[in-house]
Amino acid sequence: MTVSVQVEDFDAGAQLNKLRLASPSIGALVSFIGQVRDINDGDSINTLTLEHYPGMTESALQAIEAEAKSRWDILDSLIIHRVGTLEPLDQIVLVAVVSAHRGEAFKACEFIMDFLKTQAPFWKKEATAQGERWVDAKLSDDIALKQWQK
Amino acid sequence: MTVSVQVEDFDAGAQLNKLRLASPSIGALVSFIGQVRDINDGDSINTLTLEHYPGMTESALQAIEAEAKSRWDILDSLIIHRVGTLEPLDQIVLVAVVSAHRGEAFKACEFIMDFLKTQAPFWKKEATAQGERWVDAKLSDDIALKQWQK
Amino acid sequence: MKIKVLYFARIKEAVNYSTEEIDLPAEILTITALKNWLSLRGEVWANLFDGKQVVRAAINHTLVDDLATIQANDEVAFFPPVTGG
Amino acid sequence: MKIKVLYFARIKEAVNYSTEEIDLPAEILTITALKNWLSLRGEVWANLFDGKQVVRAAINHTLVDDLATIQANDEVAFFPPVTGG
Repeated sequence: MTVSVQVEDFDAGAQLNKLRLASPSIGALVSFIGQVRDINDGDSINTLTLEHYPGMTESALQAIEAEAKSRWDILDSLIIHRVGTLEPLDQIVLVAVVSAHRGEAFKACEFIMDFLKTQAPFWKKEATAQGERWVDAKLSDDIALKQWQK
Repeated sequence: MTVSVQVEDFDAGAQLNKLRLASPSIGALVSFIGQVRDINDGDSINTLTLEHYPGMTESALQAIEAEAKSRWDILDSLIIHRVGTLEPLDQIVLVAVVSAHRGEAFKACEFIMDFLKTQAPFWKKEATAQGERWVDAKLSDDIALKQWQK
Repeated sequence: MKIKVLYFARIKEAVNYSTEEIDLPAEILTITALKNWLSLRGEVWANLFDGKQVVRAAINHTLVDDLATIQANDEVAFFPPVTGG
Repeated sequence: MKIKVLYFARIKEAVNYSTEEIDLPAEILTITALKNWLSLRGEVWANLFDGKQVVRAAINHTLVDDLATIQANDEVAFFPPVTGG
């Protein structure tokens, strides 16, 4: 159960190896990596800047990990989320979950991403040729969240 | 859409980077890594040997990838599956899927794993202190498959 | 009572504050009351809290709804729906 | 007609064959018929195909059910349920 909010890039391969090699009772590692796309809503993206709420971000991500652990039989999890100014192809976020069997890890990883998207205080601002604009929250993210309601 | 059945280990981080950096229209990368556990059915595992059906394995995996691509809007996928004799903490399989948005990649990656588990001709033999034994297919894998029936 | 208020993203830009200390009148006890009280500051504030855009609130780093109660020394934050990941 | 038959995993070990060429009698046209015909080879073979364990079949690298038709030069494979991943 680790959370890091950081400006620096991360080495996804090294992080995943560290997570899965921690225990031979781990049989499954599911991970999500989000990267900056070059086009959004039809416009070419020069940079994407992520603002966040220091303090709340970390506690929100820890709460999401704890909720995932309470719902599924997972052995460990990791969330790394970058902030600051990024470019297309840059990594934004890594979420990784390890468990004995794959079903739990798949569910917990997708759950963490769906909650992160709607509960963790990050905001994206895009710089396009037409200027800067804040990214609007997506209805599809609220819909994705609904599948996890108890 | 790449498939590799190989004795050699793989560098998961390098494979994932290659897959996601291929296009800035990729926003999401979901991956699964399976590793050898040290205990199975209550017994300590010394080694796990994977046998397969050369020729059929590759075509089965390609068919599974093609089916995933026909069902979801994914941009690329990769399956690496090892054969031969492995030890606890060794990587067995990597399945990775890239797409514009996360929902498609999560579904396609789990679909590929569920089909691989029940359709691709691999067989596992465990060496324990009590001798060698073939691993039985799991009912839970057949159940996992059912969720994808059209 | 004294509280700290933080603003983020497009709301921070609209009100031109990122953080401020406020000494609230005793009758301002909820997020709704705080929004209404802040709206009295002028058009920008009134527009922000007129209900046409979603403004989420947190108290002490926890997301809350508008009926949540504010206490002395709380850290209250206003921000648009989040868009990370 | 001539076919090639492959055996894998615990089935390969049971019959002590990994691959063989067979010249089938003309009336053996399906996987079921082939299983029954192979069962005549003796107890090991009869036990294998007595229905108490699942024996999956493939023809030319495609999983098939027991009613699938065999043609000359086909590659037929028998194996237990798969356990990869």
